[in-house]
Amino acid sequence: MSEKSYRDAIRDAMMEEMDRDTNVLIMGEDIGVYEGTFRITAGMLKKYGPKRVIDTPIAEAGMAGTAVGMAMLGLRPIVEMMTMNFAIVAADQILNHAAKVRYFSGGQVDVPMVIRGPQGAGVQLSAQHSQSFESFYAHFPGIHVVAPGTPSDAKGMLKTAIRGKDPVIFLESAALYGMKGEVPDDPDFTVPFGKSRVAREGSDVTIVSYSRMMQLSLAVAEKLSKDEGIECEVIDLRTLRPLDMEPVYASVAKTHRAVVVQEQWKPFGAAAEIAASITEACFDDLDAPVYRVTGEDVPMPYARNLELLATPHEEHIVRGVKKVMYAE
Amino acid sequence: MSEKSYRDAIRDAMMEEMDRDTNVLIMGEDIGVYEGTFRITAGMLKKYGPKRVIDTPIAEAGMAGTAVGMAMLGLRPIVEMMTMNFAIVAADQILNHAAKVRYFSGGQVDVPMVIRGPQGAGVQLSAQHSQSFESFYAHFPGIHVVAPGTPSDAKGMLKTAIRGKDPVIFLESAALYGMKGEVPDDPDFTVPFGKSRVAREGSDVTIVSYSRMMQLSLAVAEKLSKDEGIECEVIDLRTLRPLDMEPVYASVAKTHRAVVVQEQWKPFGAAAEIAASITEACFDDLDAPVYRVTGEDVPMPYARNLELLATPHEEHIVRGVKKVMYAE
Amino acid sequence: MAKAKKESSSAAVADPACAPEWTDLLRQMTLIRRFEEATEREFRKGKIGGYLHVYIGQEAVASGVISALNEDDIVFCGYRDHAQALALGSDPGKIMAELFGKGSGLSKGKGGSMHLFDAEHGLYGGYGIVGGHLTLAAGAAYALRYQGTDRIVVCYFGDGAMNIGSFHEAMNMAGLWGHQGMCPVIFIIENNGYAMGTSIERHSALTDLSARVRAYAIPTEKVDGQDIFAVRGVADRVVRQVRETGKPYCIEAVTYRFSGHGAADLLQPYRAKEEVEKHRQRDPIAILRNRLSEVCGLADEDVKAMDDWATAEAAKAVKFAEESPLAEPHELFEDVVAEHGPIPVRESEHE
Amino acid sequence: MAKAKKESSSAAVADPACAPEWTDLLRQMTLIRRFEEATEREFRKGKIGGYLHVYIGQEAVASGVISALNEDDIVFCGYRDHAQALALGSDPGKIMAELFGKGSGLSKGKGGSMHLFDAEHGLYGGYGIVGGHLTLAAGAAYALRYQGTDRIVVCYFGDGAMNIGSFHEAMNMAGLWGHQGMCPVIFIIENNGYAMGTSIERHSALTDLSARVRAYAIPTEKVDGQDIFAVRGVADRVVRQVRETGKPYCIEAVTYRFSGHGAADLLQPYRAKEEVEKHRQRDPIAILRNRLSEVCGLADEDVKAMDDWATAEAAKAVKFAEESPLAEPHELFEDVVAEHGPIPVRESEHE
Ligand SMILES: Cc1ncc(C[n+]2csc(CCOP(=O)(O)OP(=O)(O)O)c2C)c(N)n1
Ligand SMILES: Cc1ncc(C[n+]2csc(CCOP(=O)(O)OP(=O)(O)O)c2C)c(N)n1
Ligand SMILES: [Mg+2]
Ligand SMILES: [Mg+2]
Repeated sequence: MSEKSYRDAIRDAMMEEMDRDTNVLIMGEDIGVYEGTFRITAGMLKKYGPKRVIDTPIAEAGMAGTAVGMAMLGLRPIVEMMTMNFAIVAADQILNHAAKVRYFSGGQVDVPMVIRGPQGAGVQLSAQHSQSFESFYAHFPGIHVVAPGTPSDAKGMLKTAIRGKDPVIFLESAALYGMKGEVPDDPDFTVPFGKSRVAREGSDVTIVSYSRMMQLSLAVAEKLSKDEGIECEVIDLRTLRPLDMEPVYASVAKTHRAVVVQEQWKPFGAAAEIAASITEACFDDLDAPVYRVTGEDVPMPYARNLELLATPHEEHIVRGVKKVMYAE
Repeated sequence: MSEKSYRDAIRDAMMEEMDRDTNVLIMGEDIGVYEGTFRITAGMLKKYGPKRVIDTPIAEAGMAGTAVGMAMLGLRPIVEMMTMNFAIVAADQILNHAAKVRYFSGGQVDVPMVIRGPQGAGVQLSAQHSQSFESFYAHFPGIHVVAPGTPSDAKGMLKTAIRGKDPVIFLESAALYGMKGEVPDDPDFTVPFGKSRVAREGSDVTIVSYSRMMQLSLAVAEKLSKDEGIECEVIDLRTLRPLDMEPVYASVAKTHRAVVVQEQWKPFGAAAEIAASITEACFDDLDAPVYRVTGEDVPMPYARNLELLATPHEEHIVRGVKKVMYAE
Repeated sequence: MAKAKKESSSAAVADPACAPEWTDLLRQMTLIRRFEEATEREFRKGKIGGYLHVYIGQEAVASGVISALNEDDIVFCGYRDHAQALALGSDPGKIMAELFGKGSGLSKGKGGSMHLFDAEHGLYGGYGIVGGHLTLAAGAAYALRYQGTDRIVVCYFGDGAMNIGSFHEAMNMAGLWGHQGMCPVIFIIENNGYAMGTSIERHSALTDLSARVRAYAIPTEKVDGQDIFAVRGVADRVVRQVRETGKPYCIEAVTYRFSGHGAADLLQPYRAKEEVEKHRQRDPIAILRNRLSEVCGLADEDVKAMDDWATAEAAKAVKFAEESPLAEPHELFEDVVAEHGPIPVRESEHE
Repeated sequence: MAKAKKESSSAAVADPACAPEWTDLLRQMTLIRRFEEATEREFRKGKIGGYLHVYIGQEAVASGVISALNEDDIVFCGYRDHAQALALGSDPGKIMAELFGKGSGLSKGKGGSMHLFDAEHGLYGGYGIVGGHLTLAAGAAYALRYQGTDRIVVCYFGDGAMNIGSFHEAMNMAGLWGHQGMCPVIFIIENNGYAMGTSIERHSALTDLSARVRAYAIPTEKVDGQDIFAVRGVADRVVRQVRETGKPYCIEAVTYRFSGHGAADLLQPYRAKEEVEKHRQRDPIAILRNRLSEVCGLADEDVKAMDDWATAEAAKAVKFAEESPLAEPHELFEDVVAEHGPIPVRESEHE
C-alpha cells in the first residue's frame, strides 16, 4: 500500500500495463508533448515514444473509431478524451461500432479498448463542458461502464479495463483527480467489474452512489452519524454496466430505506434505474419510496452562484435521508 | 375527421405547415428526388421546390447543425433522419448545440427545429439499424422529446413541434407508418406537448407506454378484458420530455398496480424513469412493485427468430399484468 | 476462390491477358453475379429479410483489388459486401446462410447482409453506418504496422460516404500516420455515381472525388472500375507500394450499379432507364470474357461451363441456407460481451 | 466601436493608410489588447472562472474582417471570442460582467467566456465544442439568403478545428449550397499554428490549410493575419463578392497567439520562448501603429491617449463587472426552453 492521488493511480495503472504488454498504447489530444490538460499522461511520451503515446488531431470520432480497428486486430488502445463531453462527437463510433461488432460478427473478434476521461461539473465550464454520461452509455449493451470513486478503484478498475476483451467507458471525476488514498502496490492488483462495494456500514438508511457523489455521500454519512446518530450505509456501485445490485438489496433489506445520489439531471438519469431496480427487488422491505438526489434539470450555467444551485450538495443528501426516515 | 395513415398524417402536418408558413422547410437524405425511403415526403419536392425541400449529402451532423443555424435566424427547419439510428452521428450538434444555445445565450434566440424520423426494431435490420432513442435524448434539458402512437397524435404533435420555439426530437415508429386512424381535418388542430392521454379506461391495472408499445398494450388490454375480465387502463405518455405523469398517478391511485412497457433494453431505459416516478408519487397506493416490460439487453440480432425473442410481445405484457396482480 | 498469391500478380505482368488467373477471375466474377441474382430472388421470396444491397455491375472493383492481396491482408467494407466476401474466399453457403439468418451463417445469423464478417478469410466487416468503418480500417492498418507485419488493409466505401465526418477524420489521421509509415491502407472509392438516389453533383460540392482526397496528402488515382485489367493493374502497383511504405493510398474506381440501391429500390426515380441501359453495355464480366475469348481464345463452351458452375454454386448456397437450422435461441445472449453478459429479462425478475 | 458602414471601406480604398477609420481600428485593437490583459489579471485573481482564451496577438484577424461588414451581418466563432464581440461593438462592461458571471453580463452570466453571445450586435456565439459551430454558420447563411436579404455570415475557427468531422460536413454543404447562391458565408481560419499544444504539422496531414478547403469547391486564400491592411484588403473584396454571389469563401489568416492556449497553459512545453519572442516582433498593433505614425503622422501623444483610453475602458469594464449583482437565482431555471421549463427538484417531490 502507498498513498496516491486518483490522478497518479490512473497514470500508474496505464504505465504498469504498458510496461507489461506492448499491445497497450494510448492516444488522445495533447497527451504527449503537452502532457495532458489534466497531466494524467505526464511523462508517458518520453518513456514510451510516439508510436505508443499518440497525439491525435481534434477528431474524437477518429480516435474512437481507429481504436476499434486497433482492438479488433489485437492491440489494447486506451483513448483519452480531454473531457467526456467531447466523446459525444464519437457516439456513433462507440455505440454503433465498438459496442456492436462483437455481436454482429457472431463473436469473431474481441474489442479490448478503453475510452477514459474526466466528466462532471463544478468549475464553471458551463453548458457544453460540464456533463456526466453514465446513463448515456450504460443503456447500451456491448460495453462496460465504470465510474470509480477512489484512487484504489481507479487503478484497479482501469487495469481490469485494459486487460479485458470489451470496450470500456471509464468515467473519471475531474473533481477527484487530486484526492489521495491508499493504493495497493501489487502490479497485478485489479478490481473486477460488476462488484458493488459497501463503502460504509450503517443500519438506518442505504445511500447508493458512485464516483464523486459517493464521496459526498460518505461525508454526509459521517456527519449524520456524529451530529444526529443516524447511521447510513453507503454503497459504491463502481460499475454502472453491469450493475451489481445485490449488495444494495441486502442493505435495503436491513435498512428498509434508500437514497440514490447522482450529480446530473433527474429525468432518465442513472438514479432512475437504480431506484426502479431497488423497488422491484425490495418492494416489501421498503418503508419509504426510494429518494433520488439529483442536480437540477438545466444545462449547466456558467455563473458560480447558479452552478452551485444546479448541483447536489451535502444538504441535499441529508434532506433525502431525512425524507426516507420521514424525519422531515 | 378523415381516415389517414400515420405516414400520411405526418406528411399532411408538414405540408399544411409549409403552406401556412414559408419559414418552414425540410431537409434530409433522399427526401426530394427519391421521395423518401419511407415515402413520407412523396410529392413535396415537386410542390415546394429545392429551396424548401433540400436533399442533403450523407451528413447528419451537417443536417442537424445547419438546422440550428437556420432556426436561430428565424426559419423553422424540419430535419428528416432516414432513421433515427443515423442521428447518433449528429448527437453533438443536437445535445451540445441545439439543446443548449438558448440557455448559454441567456435566451437571446429561439431554436425552432424538428428532428424527426423512424426508430425501433422488427424488420431484421440488425444491430446498427434497430434502436430506440427516447431515453438517450430525454435525459437532456433544452429539447422536447415526443413519440406519438396514433395518426392523430402524429399530425397534431408534429404541428406543435413545427410551430414551437424549441428543438423537438420527434420519434416515429416505422412499424406504425401504415397504421390508419381518424385524424381531424382542421388545419389548426394541434396536440400539446406534456399531456399524457388515457387511451383506455380500466380499473385493475395501469399500463403505461407510448408509440408502438402503447398500441400493443391496447391490444393486450382488449384481449385481457375479453378473455379474463381483467380491465387495464392504458396511458399513452405521448411526450417523454416533458413527462406528464399526473394522469398516470391518478390511474395508479385507482388501480394500485402499474406496468410500464418499452421496446428496448431494460437498463437505464425510459421505463426506469417512469417506474421510479410512479413509485415516488404513489408509494402508498401501490399493491405491487411497478413491473417493466422491456426488450432483451442485447444488440438487435438479424435472424428473424432471434429478433422475435429480443423484443416484447403481447405475452410479455400479459405476464407483467399478471405479475402485478400476483396472478402468476 | 481464395486471394491470389504474390506470384500470380507477377504472372499477370508476364502475360497480361492469358494467365490462368484471369480465367479464375472471370469465374469469380461470374459466381458473384449469379450469387447476387440468387439473393435478389430469395429476397423477393421473403427468405432474406432486412436490407439487401447487391454488387451487380461493380464486380471488377471487388475482384480486381482483392485478387492483388496476400492471404493475410484484410478488408473492411460497407453494407454492400457480398462480393468482397466471395472474392476473399468465404464459403458461398455460409454467406447465403447468414442472409437467411441461419445458425450456419458466417456470423451465426446475427449480422445479416449488411454485416458479413469472416475474420478467417480477412473480412473484418460489413458495416451499416455510412462511412463509419473508415476509421476502423485506419486503426487496423496502424495495428498491423505496429505489430511489425507487412500486412495491409483495403477499405471499400461509396461516393456518398465521402460527405460524412468520419470519412474526414479517418483520412486525416491516415494521412498523418502515413507520414510515419504507420498506416498501410488502401481506400477504394466505389464511385457508382449515386448515394442511394442522390447523384454526385447533388451530394459533393467538388465532383472530382479523388481530388478531394488530396486534402489529406494521400496519393490518389482514378481507374475504370468496369475493366478488371485496369483495376488489377493499379491494384498490383498500389498494393506493392503501400506494403512497402506503410503509407495510405486512395483508388477511385469509377463504376455503376446495375440494380437498385437496395432490393426495395424499385422505382429508381433518380435515373433514367436509358442511363442504366447505357452502362449495362459496359458489363465488367462481358469486358473480361470478351477479352479472354478474343485474345486468349477462351471457348464459348468454357464460358458456358463456367456460368453453369456459378449458377450451380449459387443454387448450392441457397440449398445449404435453406436446409440449415435456425439460429440457436441461446445465441441471442451470446457475443454481447466476453464477460458479464446480459441477464435475460425473465431471470432479472424478483419473485 | 460598432461595425463600420459600407462607405468606410470605400474610403479605405480611396486612401489606404490615412483614412480616419484606420485610427479607429488602432483604437479598437488597442482596446481588445487591454481588455484581454485585464481578463488575464482578473482570472488570476479568481474573479473569472472556467476556461479563458484570449485573442492577444490575433487582433487584426477580428478587427480586419469585422470592420468590413455591414451592421446587420452576423458572426459565429469558437470559444476564443472576446475580440470579435468587442469588434462588433458589444459593450465591454457587459462582456466583462459575463466573464465575472454577473446578471448584467451579455448572457446574464449563463454563458461565460466561451459562449459570448450578443444577437443585437450580430454575435451569434461563442461555442465550446471545437468545430461545432461551423454547421450553424452555414445554416445561418442559408437562412439569410432564403429570407431574401443580402446579409452575410462570418465564421471564425482555428487550424485545429479543421480536423473534426463537423468541419467537413459544414464545408461540403456550404459548397453545395453555394452552387445555388444560397450560402453567403466567409470562413476565417485563425491559423495560429497550434491546436492547443499540437502544431499544424502534427495535426494536419496536409499542412497547407487553405489548400484543404479546395476539396469543397470553395475559393480560398491566405493572408498575413498580423497586418490589418492586408486582412482588411482581402476582407473588403471577399465581403463584396460573397454578398453578391451568395457563395462561400475561405480566408486563411496566418497569425500567432502571444499568450498560452488558455489561462491555464503556463508551461507551454510545445513551443520555445524564442519562437514566441520572434512572433511578438510582428505585433499587429505595432504594425498598424507604426504605419500610421510613419505614413500619416500619427503623433505619439495620440497613441498614448488612445492607449490610456483603452486601459481606462478595460478598467471601467472591470469596475462595472465587479459592482454588478450576481445572476438572479431564478435565472437558473429560465431560458432552458420557451415552454414546459424545468421543474425544480424540490417541487418535483411528493409529500
Ligand atoms: C450515417 C448514415 N446515414 C444514412 C444512411 C442510409 N444509407 C444507407 S446506404 C446510403 C447511400 C450510400 O451511398 P454510397 O456511399 O455512394 O454507397 P453505395 O450504396 O452507392 O454503394 C444511405 C444514405 C446510413 N446507413 N448511414
Ligand atoms: C470536440 C472537441 N475536442 C476537444 C476540445 C478541447 N479543446 C478546446 S480548444 C482546443 C484546441 C483548438 O485549437 P484551434 O482550433 O487551432 O483553435 P485555437 O485555440 O488555436 O484558437 C481543444 C483540443 C473541444 N473543446 N472540443
Ligand atoms: Mg454510391
Ligand atoms: Mg490554433
